[in-house]
Amino acid sequence: MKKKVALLLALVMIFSVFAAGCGDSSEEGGDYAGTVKIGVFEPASGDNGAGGKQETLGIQYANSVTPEVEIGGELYKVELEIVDNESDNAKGVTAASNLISSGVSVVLGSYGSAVSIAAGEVFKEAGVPAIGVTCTNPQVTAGNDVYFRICFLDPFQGTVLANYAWENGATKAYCLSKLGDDYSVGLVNYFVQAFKALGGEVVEEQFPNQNADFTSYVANAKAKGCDVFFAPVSTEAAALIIDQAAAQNLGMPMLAGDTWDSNVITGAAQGKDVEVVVTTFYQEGGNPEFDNGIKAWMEADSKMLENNGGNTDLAAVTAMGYDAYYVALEAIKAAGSTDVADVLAVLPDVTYEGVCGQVVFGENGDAVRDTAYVKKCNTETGAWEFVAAQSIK
Amino acid sequence: MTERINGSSNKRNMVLSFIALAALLVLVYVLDIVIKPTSSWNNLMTCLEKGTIYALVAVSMNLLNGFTGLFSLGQAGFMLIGAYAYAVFAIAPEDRTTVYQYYEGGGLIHFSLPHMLQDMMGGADAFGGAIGYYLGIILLMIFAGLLTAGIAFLIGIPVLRLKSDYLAIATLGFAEIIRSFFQWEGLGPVTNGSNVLRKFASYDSSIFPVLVAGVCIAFIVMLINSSYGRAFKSIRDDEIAAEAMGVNLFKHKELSFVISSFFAGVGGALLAMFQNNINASPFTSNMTYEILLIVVIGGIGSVTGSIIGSYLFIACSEWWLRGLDKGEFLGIEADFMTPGFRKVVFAVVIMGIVLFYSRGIMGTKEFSWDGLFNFFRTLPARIAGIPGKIKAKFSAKKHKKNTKKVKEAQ
Amino acid sequence: MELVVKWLPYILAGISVGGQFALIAIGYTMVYGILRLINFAHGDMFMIAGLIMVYMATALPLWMSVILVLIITVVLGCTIERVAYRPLRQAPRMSIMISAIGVSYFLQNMALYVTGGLTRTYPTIEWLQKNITIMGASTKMVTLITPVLTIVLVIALVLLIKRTKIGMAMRAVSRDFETSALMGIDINKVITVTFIIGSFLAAVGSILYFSNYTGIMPTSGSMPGLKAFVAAVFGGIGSIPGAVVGAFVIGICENIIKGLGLTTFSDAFTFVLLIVILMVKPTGLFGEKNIDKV
Amino acid sequence: MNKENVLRVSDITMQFGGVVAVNNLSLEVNKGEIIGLIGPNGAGKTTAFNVITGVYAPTNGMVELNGSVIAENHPQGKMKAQYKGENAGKYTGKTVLTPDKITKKGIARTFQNIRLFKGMTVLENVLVAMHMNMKAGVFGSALRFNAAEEAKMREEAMDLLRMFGLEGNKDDLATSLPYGKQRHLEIARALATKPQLLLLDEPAAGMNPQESDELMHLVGKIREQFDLSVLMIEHHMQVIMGICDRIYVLDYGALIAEGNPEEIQNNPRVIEAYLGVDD
Repeated sequence: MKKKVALLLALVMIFSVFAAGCGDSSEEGGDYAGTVKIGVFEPASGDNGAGGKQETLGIQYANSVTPEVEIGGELYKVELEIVDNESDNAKGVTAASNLISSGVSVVLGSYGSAVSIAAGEVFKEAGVPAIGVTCTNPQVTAGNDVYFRICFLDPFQGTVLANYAWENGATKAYCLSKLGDDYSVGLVNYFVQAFKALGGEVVEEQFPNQNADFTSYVANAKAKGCDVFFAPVSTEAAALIIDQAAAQNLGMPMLAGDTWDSNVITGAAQGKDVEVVVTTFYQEGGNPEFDNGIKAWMEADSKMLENNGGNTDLAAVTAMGYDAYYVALEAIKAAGSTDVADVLAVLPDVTYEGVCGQVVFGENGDAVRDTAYVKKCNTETGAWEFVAAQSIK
Repeated sequence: MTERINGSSNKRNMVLSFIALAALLVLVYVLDIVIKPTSSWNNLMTCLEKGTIYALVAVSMNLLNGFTGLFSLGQAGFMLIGAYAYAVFAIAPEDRTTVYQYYEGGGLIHFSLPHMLQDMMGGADAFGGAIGYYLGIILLMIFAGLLTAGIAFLIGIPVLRLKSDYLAIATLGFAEIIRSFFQWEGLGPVTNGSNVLRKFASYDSSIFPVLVAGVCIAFIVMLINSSYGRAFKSIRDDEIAAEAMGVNLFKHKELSFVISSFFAGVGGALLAMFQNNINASPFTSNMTYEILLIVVIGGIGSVTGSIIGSYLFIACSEWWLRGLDKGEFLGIEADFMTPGFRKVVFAVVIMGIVLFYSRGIMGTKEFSWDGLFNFFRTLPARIAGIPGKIKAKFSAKKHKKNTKKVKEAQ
Repeated sequence: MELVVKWLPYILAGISVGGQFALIAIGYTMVYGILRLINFAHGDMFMIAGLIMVYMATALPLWMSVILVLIITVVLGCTIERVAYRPLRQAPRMSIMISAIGVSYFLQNMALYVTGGLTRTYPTIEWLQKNITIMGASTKMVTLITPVLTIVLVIALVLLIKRTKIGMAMRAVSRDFETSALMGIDINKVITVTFIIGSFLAAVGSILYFSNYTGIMPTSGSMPGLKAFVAAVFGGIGSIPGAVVGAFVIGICENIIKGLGLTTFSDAFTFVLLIVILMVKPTGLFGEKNIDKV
Repeated sequence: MNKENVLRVSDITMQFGGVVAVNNLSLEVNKGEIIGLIGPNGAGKTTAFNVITGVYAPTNGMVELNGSVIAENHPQGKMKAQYKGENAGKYTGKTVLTPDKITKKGIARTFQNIRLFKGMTVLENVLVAMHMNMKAGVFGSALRFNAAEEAKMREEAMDLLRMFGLEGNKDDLATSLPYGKQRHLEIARALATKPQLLLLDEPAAGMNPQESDELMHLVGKIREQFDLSVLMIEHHMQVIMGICDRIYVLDYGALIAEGNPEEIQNNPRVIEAYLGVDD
């Protein structure tokens, strides 16, 4: 009995090795000279699953619009190689090397800075260029020659948010971040720096992983007499916070960064007595052609609609994903090759005019961005309302 | 399991083992050079490295659970200590301001043992420098192990007086406490709080983790086969009888716990190097459960089993079954294969093993050359015997049916 | 007075979450009392109960979903016992515990697959989620309902155990498994009933808990599960009133700790409490001492 | 009584909650003696063994080995009010050695319901009992710096196995042995701890007359060869009467008789305890 099972296991092993080996020689379409692979390194599960899926949607849409690229005068098919990094630093590393070994020319992602930082070393070692879509932590690109990014950075975003809070009369801010989460800890840190510089006071607290009970945090914010609630945490926790804040009558505006620009948040806030303000990369309606196109595309595919959370409200990360795909295509075109080294060599000089504004890589491979959009949730309609475009000099 | 004191075959087996090990190391070395990160075979290297590291941790857990009978669920916590103890002292001073970006002056600690020894022994380009670098890494790993062992010693004093399931839950609790402690902002200047530690010294050849884990596992095996190992096993089999035979329960449990934690700490340090970054959040009880399941798959009480189980587990979860998430597996394409399906299949397989095959792959047996030769020697006979066996089974079934019929008739 | 106003929100939250933990903890404590098994999958079953509600409510009216959730969770609980625990009853303690961990792993991964890794929002039960104000502290109705419902259910359960024949059988089995079997008690029936009660209470707990904290993730069950288990140990495993007291203590202490600003350690506290109680009084508050037979 | 005293048990009472399992038991074992401890089922014989070997701390009383105290206790805490035994004020100290320490001091035992290490081989079972006397530390042992010592241990263990006719089974799993051999292995294992006093808990249980006869001779041989004393619980009267120098009789936890086999056989209280009284 035992031997038979062992034999079976061995057979399975051999088969799967074959499967893995053969998987690479995917059939080449008749019209194309070859295939070029773009890696999508995004979470589809874990804390950042929802955001990761929305970001992937933008990339997938872009791929459906432009599924081919011209390299050296020949037409190549663009294939997406999507891998789930599970929002987990440890799993992310192996997911990244899995992606690299499938022969991608460039990688896009990830939503969530921590995983990007973790996988950065893997990409660096392999010399595979990566383009961060919405990972805003400075550490992603700092000291890493292969990591580029098309979004703004936390020091910028934190300052914008602090300025906004200060200008709207807040003097004492309650800042909540999640233990072990680079993104929220980082953004809170920059917010606190900027807010203190303006003369404000802050109360900082952290909640542990898997925490669902935020009532005490809300109570703390009220008890300490804060007048703005800054909680740039993942949408999963955010939905719970908004719900409990409403139940306890928080009575101060809630402020967050780009992660909260999601229909998860508007869904949670709809019909409740809360005030939610976010900064983000893209304002829905900024490019009607893109908006309508992607909405129609999502409506046509129930799976995609499901990945977007069941409706067609656009998240900024989706638009950013869309832009990132085209930046990658530009790079491949400019390189005239699918080789990672060639793509990496031309990537710093690539420019692209996307739906979220112009992408020009500057210092460290970070895009030069000086504008963030401030949006407020209309709790009656459950939609975002444009407040202002903020920039700092 | 049994050590036979048999001069000639013993010597032959030793020679065979050395040859096999040397061949393995050469193979790893060659593979490491041949396989580029962008090659589709790089998955093999990833699984080899991670599998080796998990093998070490699984064997160390098996020392506790399988050989000493202590159902401890604190392994992830101990790995965390080891990983941090290593990483904190291996970040080059010039990188500290970037890594400890939120702390003034790049945190509290301002040296890196590997980089220091590298400079002392001739710098980055010299051969001596490389030796110094690796010497620093090894010393730091020993430090990581010792620190982990020390903390385990302290935890063990209260915890090891508890009985089976209480012990499990208490160690689980300690692992969680360790995790929140390492994430605490107050320790931030040392541990970087919630943020990732990275840019620390790491190995650059896959041969390093294989060597280190190999030496560690060899030590554990020798320990298990020593008088102390027998004392551990006696505690596992019958605490009261063991005590009546003069085995000091607490001392030996503590010993096993501390040694197991030492290697979990070393494993944590290796894992940190493998990942090139470390933070506390993935070291949850789920990680401990995964290691426990590896031990179960391999066979509780078998070192060989833990090693095989670890490679199988890692290869399945990181490589072979990934197709299940992408909608294409072994040429089968299906709509229900969406992200997460891989894990469901995996969980079903594991439940199957736990329920129907609870002895795991190896049971409590170990690999031995004699066993291997025996297997091949008797293989033809057994294959020849299969038809007969099937026949026998078939006729037995028939017989059962017939008797049933007869009974019914009566 | 000022003190009361300041601490009331925390205590309310603590009582509410404590009541929900209590309902889960009873499942742990009863199963442990009879099978000497830490049912690691219990917390995940609680999460699954929440997910079932999410999917039911999309198609069915709310009252029908609630009833179905209770029934399906009970069936699931019994199935798990039947499939994963019963075959291993003669096996070593460790095997059955590993099986429990395996079931937990399976349930979590199943949930991950079904939900696609996304947080699901719990359907709104208007009555439970409506806002109320107590002495200036605003909270949800469920906060008040939970402790009341918990106490009522516990009293009913204690009566069931003290007064009915099956209750007597349960007490006998938890005292001495083998002798009870020899005395003609149907052990399987007793265990099934235990799982029915445990799963039922977990399902009720999940409705209350997720009405309060409305997001469900595949891992949503593990932390409440662990804490409820600690509560059961704290109160003395096998003791139902003990589990309830333990759950309230943990719920309230945790929120007070958060209120003191020591938020980083609110989870760690639970485990510190566990270890302290295990060191000082391993049998818990209301547990009974067992003597090993040699 | 000028003989050298090995074990002295004084006024031992063992009470579990309100149940008195052993009541005010005193007994002595002198050097070289084989002593029997008999009594009906539930008389508290095994409990007395468990007190002597340190598994239970006595509620009251004292146990001495070669004149040094290995257990001493008096009713404390809650037990103070519940205590039903005698000599309540006699002892004041508290010494509770753990079983392994007592074994190290020279008392070895076997178990009524055989407790061999089931995952280990016959040889390993015996080797475990030698572990406590090993000089090498954990590293020395793991890295085989003590090869000579280990070889000597194996040698000695094999000698013991040979004595019990188990040398052919040395690599078998202990639990795969037939019942009688398992009993022998238990004794061999106990001897491997190099005891001065050997406690045998029903060594002849489940044996036929011929086997128990052999056992009886074996026990005698052990006494000679290992220069030790034996205290044994046994139900086979021909074994007890045939081999013991003196016998203690327990009933309901209390000592009811003491003497040589002949005296015991004719003691009316013993007969009454075993056969009951006709009303």
